[in-house]
Amino acid sequence: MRRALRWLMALCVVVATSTAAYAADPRAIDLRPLVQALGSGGYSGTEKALSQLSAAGDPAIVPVIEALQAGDLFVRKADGAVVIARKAGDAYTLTDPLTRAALGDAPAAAVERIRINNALRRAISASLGALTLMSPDAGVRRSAADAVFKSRDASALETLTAAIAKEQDGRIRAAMEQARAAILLTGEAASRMTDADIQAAVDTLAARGDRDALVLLNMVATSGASDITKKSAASAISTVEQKLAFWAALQNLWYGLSLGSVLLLAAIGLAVTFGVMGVINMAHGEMVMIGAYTTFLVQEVFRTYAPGLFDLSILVALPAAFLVSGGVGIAIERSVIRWLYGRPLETLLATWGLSLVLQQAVRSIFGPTNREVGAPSWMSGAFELGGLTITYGRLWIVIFAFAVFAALLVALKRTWFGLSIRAVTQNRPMANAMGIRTARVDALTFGLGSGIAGLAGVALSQIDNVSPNLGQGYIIDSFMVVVFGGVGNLWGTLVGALTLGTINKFLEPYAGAVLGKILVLIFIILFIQRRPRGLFALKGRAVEA
Amino acid sequence: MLDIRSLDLHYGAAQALRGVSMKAEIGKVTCLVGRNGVGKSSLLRAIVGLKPVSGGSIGWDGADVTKMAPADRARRGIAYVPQGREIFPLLTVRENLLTGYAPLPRTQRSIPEEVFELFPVLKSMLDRRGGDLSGGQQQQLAIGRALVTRPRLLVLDEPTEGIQPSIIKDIGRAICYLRDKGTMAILLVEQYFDFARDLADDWVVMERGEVMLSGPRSGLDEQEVRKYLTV
Amino acid sequence: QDTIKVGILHSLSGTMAISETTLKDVMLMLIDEQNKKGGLLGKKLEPVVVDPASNWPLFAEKARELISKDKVSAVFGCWTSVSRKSVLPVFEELNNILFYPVQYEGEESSRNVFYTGAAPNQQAIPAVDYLMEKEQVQRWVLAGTDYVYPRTTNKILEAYLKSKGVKPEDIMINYTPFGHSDWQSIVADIKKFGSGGKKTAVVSTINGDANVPFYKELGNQGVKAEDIPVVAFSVGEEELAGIDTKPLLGHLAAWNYFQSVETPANSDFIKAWKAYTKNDKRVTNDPMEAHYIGFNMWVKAVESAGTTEPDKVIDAMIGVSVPNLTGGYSAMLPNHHITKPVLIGEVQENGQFDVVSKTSGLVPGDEWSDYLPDSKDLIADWRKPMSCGNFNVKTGKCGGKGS
Amino acid sequence: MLLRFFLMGLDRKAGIVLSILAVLAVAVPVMSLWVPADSPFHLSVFTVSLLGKYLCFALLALALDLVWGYCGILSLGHAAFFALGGYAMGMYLMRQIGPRGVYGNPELPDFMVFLNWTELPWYWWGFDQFWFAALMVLVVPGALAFAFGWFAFRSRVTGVYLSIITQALTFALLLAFFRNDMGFGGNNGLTDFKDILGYDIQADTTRVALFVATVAALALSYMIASGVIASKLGKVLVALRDAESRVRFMGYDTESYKLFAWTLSACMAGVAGALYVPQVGIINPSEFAPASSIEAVIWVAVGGRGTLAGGILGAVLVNMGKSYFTGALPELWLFALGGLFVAVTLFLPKGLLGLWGQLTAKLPRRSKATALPGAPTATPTAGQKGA
Amino acid sequence: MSAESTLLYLDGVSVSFDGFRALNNLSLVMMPGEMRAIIGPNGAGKTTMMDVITGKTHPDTGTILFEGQTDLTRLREAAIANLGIGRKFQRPTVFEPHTVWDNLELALKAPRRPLKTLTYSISRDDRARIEEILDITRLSALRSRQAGSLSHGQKQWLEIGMLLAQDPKLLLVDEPVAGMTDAETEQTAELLCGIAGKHSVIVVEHDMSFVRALGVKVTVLAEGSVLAEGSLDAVSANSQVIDTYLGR
Ligand SMILES: Nc1ncnc2c1ncn2[C@@H]1O[C@H](COP(=O)(O)OP(=O)(O)OP(=O)(O)O)[C@@H](O)[C@H]1O
Ligand SMILES: Nc1ncnc2c1ncn2[C@@H]1O[C@H](COP(=O)(O)OP(=O)(O)OP(=O)(O)O)[C@@H](O)[C@H]1O
Ligand SMILES: NC(N)=O
Ligand SMILES: [Mg+2]
Ligand SMILES: [Mg+2]
Repeated sequence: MRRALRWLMALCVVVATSTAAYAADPRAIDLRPLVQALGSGGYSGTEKALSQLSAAGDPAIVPVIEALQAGDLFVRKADGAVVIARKAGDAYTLTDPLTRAALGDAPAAAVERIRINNALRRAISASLGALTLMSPDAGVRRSAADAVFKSRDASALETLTAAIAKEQDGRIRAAMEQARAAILLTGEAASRMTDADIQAAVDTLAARGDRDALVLLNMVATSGASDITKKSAASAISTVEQKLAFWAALQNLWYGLSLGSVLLLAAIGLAVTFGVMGVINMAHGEMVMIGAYTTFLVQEVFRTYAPGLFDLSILVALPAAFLVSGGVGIAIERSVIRWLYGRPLETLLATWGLSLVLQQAVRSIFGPTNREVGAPSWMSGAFELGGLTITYGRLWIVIFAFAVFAALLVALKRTWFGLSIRAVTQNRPMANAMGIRTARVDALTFGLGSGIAGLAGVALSQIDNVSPNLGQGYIIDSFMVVVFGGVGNLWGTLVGALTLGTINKFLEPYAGAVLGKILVLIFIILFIQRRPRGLFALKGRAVEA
Repeated sequence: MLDIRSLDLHYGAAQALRGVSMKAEIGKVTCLVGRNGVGKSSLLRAIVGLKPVSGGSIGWDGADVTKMAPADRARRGIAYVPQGREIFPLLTVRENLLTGYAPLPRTQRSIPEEVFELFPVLKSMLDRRGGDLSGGQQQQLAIGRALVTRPRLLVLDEPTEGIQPSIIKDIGRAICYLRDKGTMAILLVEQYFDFARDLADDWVVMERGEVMLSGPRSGLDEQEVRKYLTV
Repeated sequence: QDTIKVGILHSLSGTMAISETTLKDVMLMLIDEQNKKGGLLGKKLEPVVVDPASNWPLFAEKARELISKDKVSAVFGCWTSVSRKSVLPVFEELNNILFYPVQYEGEESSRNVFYTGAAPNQQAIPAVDYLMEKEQVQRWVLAGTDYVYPRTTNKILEAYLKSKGVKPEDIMINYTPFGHSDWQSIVADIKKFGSGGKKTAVVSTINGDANVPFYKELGNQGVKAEDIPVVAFSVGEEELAGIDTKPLLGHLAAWNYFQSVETPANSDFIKAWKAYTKNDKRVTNDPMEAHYIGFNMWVKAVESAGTTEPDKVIDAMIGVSVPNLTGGYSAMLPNHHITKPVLIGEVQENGQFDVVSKTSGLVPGDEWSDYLPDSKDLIADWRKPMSCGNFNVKTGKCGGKGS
Repeated sequence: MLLRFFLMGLDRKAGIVLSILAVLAVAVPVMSLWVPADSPFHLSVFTVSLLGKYLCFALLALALDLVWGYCGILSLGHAAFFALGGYAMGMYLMRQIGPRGVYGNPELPDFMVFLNWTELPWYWWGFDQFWFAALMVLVVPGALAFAFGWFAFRSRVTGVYLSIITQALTFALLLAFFRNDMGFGGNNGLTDFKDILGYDIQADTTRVALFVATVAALALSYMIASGVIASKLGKVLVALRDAESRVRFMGYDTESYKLFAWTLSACMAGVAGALYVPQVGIINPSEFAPASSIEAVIWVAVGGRGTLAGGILGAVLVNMGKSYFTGALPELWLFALGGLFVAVTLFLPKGLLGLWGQLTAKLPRRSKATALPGAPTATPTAGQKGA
Repeated sequence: MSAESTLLYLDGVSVSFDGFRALNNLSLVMMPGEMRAIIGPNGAGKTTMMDVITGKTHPDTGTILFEGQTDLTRLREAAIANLGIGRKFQRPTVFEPHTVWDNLELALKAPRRPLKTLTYSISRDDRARIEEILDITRLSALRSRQAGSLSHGQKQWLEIGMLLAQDPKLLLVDEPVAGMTDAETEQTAELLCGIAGKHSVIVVEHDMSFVRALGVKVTVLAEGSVLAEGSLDAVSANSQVIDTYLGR
């Protein structure tokens, strides 16, 4: 009777999961108690069960572990069964982790997530690495190799060796070989290796040539290996170190460029309102802030109405921020600034007042705390370029900053509007007498500068707080950049921003961030002594008179 | 025709023009003279709209432009060569000339050849900054810039100031030429009496913010005019 | 006079508004609730809100105004240590009471101040212990904003770590200015320091504003909690509300309270807070709980003293014990600090913390650190007859080294 | 000669300002110390300290107006001199604490003790002496200003370039003083002072005495400043404000002129800071914040740039407004203050004092004959001729 | 000629701006008490020459000696002015916020050091001198007017007055009669002739009747160097001068 029942159950399972890939494997049954054990005993219980599961080496458990990693693995409170649960409205849809059989819906209160902590996350990566070395997906194999390199899990050695033999893709094979070398050099395997094997491993790692390799090579150099291997490890170390130093300098340059681009973005709107128009625009930072809040609002709309298109939100936010900040700028110009031409110092007072008002207005509307602005997927993460780590967010900001700069340059130098702006700011009454509608030009110019500040706000929302204080953090730097570069010269702003960014980033490693910043400020003070009108000084009679 | 009636103008509490009336006709050069500080420049600034008036009216082309913005007056054909040149210092010479396009419809936007004929030096300096030019060169540029707008009322405030003799002669010839085209009224403020005398069709003489004499050259005695210019 | 006035001294503008405004709101809510319960000593409580505008001398001026002009019975306020230092002489001179709700560097005990936030031993030390035990961390990055709280905390931690056998070359200390926003190099340095083959963690005393860009950079450069966990002392639910937390999964914070703690008291509190602010998304955090505890202690002390007169209330405060929001009771100690549980939480995707460790009992706040040479002999005890904030147990005298 | 110098600056406006200050110096002590507390004429010591603070700001504004209003140097870093003066005084007050600090170390201030400093850094030497500290209140800001000005004016840094490097200067100092390593107490600054010249700093009489000292300093500075401005040197300053190179071609070494005014102004700002610190009880790096300097500029603009009294008036009014609004409208005061700044610029282009000038200038317009003073050859009959 | 006995000695002075040569190997000598008129086409370099002498512009090459020994190229503007070189600018520049009187007082010959000016009080002689200059420039009635509110011609006069007040050894006068009536032009010529003898004067002007009235040696500049030198009649007959400058 009992036997018959078991048969019946087995049959049911087979029938129910006949489409599932792993169902036919008889070992699936053996896994059940281990999977079940994931759900009990707290973190340590889960960890123990996990290590036993991965020791079984069965690819069938990959989905289970992935679910655990993603936080989709739950315990059904009623019977303690471990299930995969995915949120569907208010309830959860349950499936069997091994058989993938649908187990119906359950209310949120009926299931409890199997919690993981950092230790578990590490264990999960390691076991997934070992388990997915043979995956048909090249990307998965690649990250598996990296995971094994990191975990140096000796139990994966066998699989790894097999995988290397089968691997077609040269880059993945290299990664796997490096992982293998790492295991061989560090684990207890190291003691059983011949000099030649060690030498081969050292070469593999030297070819990898990064900081991780350096650590392993150092281990070899300080281990009980023979003198010859130690020597070759040492020479490998010095090569790697040289290479790393080179890349580090390049990396600093990139950081400088990227910080410079942020400064450029923050300053470039000011280069219009202050540099071109001569308005000491203390509300510039608030225009940036308004741009950032516009991004927030646009993203809220996307989150609410079209979460699937969230990646496009930034592209919509750009024009929106330009228009909103630009509109606010035009309103400010028409209501306040226009009465102050010819009294440039008083614009300082009025715009300072405006900046207080705008900050408080945003604080009243959006609250004083930070607002979340998300990064679209194409702006998240990083990629490696040689020895450089380049984050996508920063890369886009660099590109964006240069694009805005180029567009503004063309607008000011090559269009009739640009010519009118310059004429009006140089001699407002005369421009008016020439037939240029100065009121309109003034409003549009201030709007343009403010709109560009708004664009900067979109970019800065990606790397900084979106809070009412956002603008305050950039206003001083922006003025420094514009003045350092030479007021009224766009190229000066560009070169100024990049120079200050780069200097800052080269000083930071030696002096620290605080002292580095102080040194940059002192540099600016001294530099202005040498060139009292900035880097790209306007020359000629008109300015000197 | 420019028709000014009993114009008053104040700087703060001080009155610079009192009840000034005068006319300038198309096809004629009207010369406005008077000693330093009598209000000539003030009157011109009122005509082009750079200085609001406190009473009276300015009629141009049959319309009342008293309250109009300078840009709108420019669109109605009023061009101004100010005292002190007022070049856009950081614009190149070419760009300074291009600002004259503002009141023109797109089709007419070109620099008339006569500008370079009159002032050949500008042609060789197109890419230099206006502010770097010598005083006289700037004066030439200011006149050239006004001509680009194809004015029908050309208002010149001491255009010969600081200009070398040969070019003064050229400017004189140019003014004659422009007058003779018959499409333009020319209002000229000039201290250089001989130059003014050669050009003037009509005289207007000012003293202390008021018009003392006015009328066609035929109707006025030159000595009478000179009297107002001596110290 | 038929109301009891309570001063609220939190910045509503300037750089600190971002953190302090919430505390003003929570105080208004607590006072409101107390009034609904019938007030205190038969009188209604009346909040007096002022804005010291993140300006430290203005804090002192406003404190003076609250005490001598508005005649408040107690003040709840301050966030930064410098603001507390600025108002301290005022409270001592005019003999009033300040409740200070934020974790701080310690090294202080005033008769007129009640410290309801964490002392270093209630936050920093347990967090480091956790990392050492549970994550086997061997290398340490102590990253902080360059001001007194991080400096002192890091001094204490450095001494503590060395006492645990950590070598100096395994400790990296890094300071950044307020509002630092370009973290590229520092995060890269941390990665470099962490790739030395030893398990590395970052202990962050980075101040509020700089955290968002810091975590964004961590996320972008792919510093995962599994590899290099960051444990923060100034990052709570409010700060996380401004960041996309997906890349930050598993990074840690040490506090005495998390919104995610499931106790009936806490869920009532959260519900009340959301209702009061009419905003379902508002989060709660540790300093809010500190005010909750401090306010309830004050109410209890006033009730038992039967008066709001500061001297009496100060004396009545010691020993008062009220429920905290994490399921226990916090008591006011003679040193004017309180007992608190220490919780370690990991960042979750939803911007909340998942508590991964909690001290078994309550930790009493230690105002004078045992790890600083000049303060290890000092204690504070405001009970009579000692009544001293810096009693030297070696010399047996009050007044530090005691002349 | 000195007397003549002071008399030179004594015009009607100076008379008014000095009389008001004299009244304050007498009335405030009487009203706060001798008038009984329940009288409506009683001034609380809290109010006295508040007034004292405003007057310190007024002195800063006066100093700033001297360079901005009269030589056109828009300093966005004047708070640096103020703060340095404040630190010099703060160091003296710290040393006065002696063994009364929490650690009871007779030599070292508390913050040095808990950051494990073992001895007093050299730059703290001498600050236990009041005369030395008082000297440093003038010398430190003065020397910094002199050095900075000497380089900047020689190099002919002007206009916004000068403004921005003054801002860079104060910003750099801000960051430097933030650093605990600097030995000035880092962000917490210097605080918890006990006494000054042997008197309890919290005592009512001390507070009133500090107030009177502030009034005296302000009055003296005002006299010096207006003396300078009324002198020919003052005229040179005003001339070089708008046409510096023209002044140079006339043989005036404009650099020394600017340097003189700049250094004088920095010393005044230092004194203001030194008087401020004991009255507010704390000095911390945020006094160096660029925003503090900008605020000072705004007081001057609100009061009326280029009128010494305007700076004083602006500083007092704006700060009174700030004190009042932050208590009365804690959530909205920025709207009020920001709005005020915008309104002042739009409607009172010459500041509050300018308003007074505008009002008095408008009156005679109707009554007096509206004639220009006349062209060179004006004759009595010229006006009667008709055209 | 040896430089010793000269008041001003320019030799081989060249200046260029972004490749444009404004002065080209210019040489010029002035004797004490001499008055010289300089004419030349617009852009010839007349104003630039004055810039170079007064230290506003630094020459690329060349020597400039004052009183035979002082090398002006090494001195700053104020020092040069204090040697006794005064200048009137082509565009009148006066101190606009000051009254006419104060403008003259500032210009008046007196110690220029800050401490001296701080304690300066005006003497009877100084007062008389200013009155005299006001009289000469016919600005007496405008003495308490703000200089900024003067008309263009009035500013010209004020600037001439300031130059007189400085009482320099060498006066550099750039277009003094621009914007003046013919009668005023004559007066100015008389004024300058009266000054010459005791002082040396360099006048730049385009008004030929004025130059004629001065009746002094004329130097014609063109393209940055001397084209011709001699009496007005002599240079006016020079065909090159006629072509480039006077016109036909
Ligand atoms: N901006 C100003 N503010 C005050 N008064 C002024 C202003 N501009 C001119 N004036 C005064 O108005 C009067 C007329 O000046 P205006 O410039 O019109 O004279 P003008 O006839 O052009 O003289 P000139 O021949 O010298 O150019 C003069 O007395 C002058 O002082
Ligand atoms: N700073 C400068 N930058 C560029 N070019 C300059 C500069 N200064 C002078 N120049 C050029 O040098 C030449 C000489 O100018 P300068 O002003 O000396 O002429 P000028 O003889 O005084 O003429 P004018 O009679 O018209 O006043 C002009 O072509 C001018 O454009
Ligand atoms: N006490 C603090 N966090 O400043
Ligand atoms: Mg004129
Ligand atoms: Mg010239």
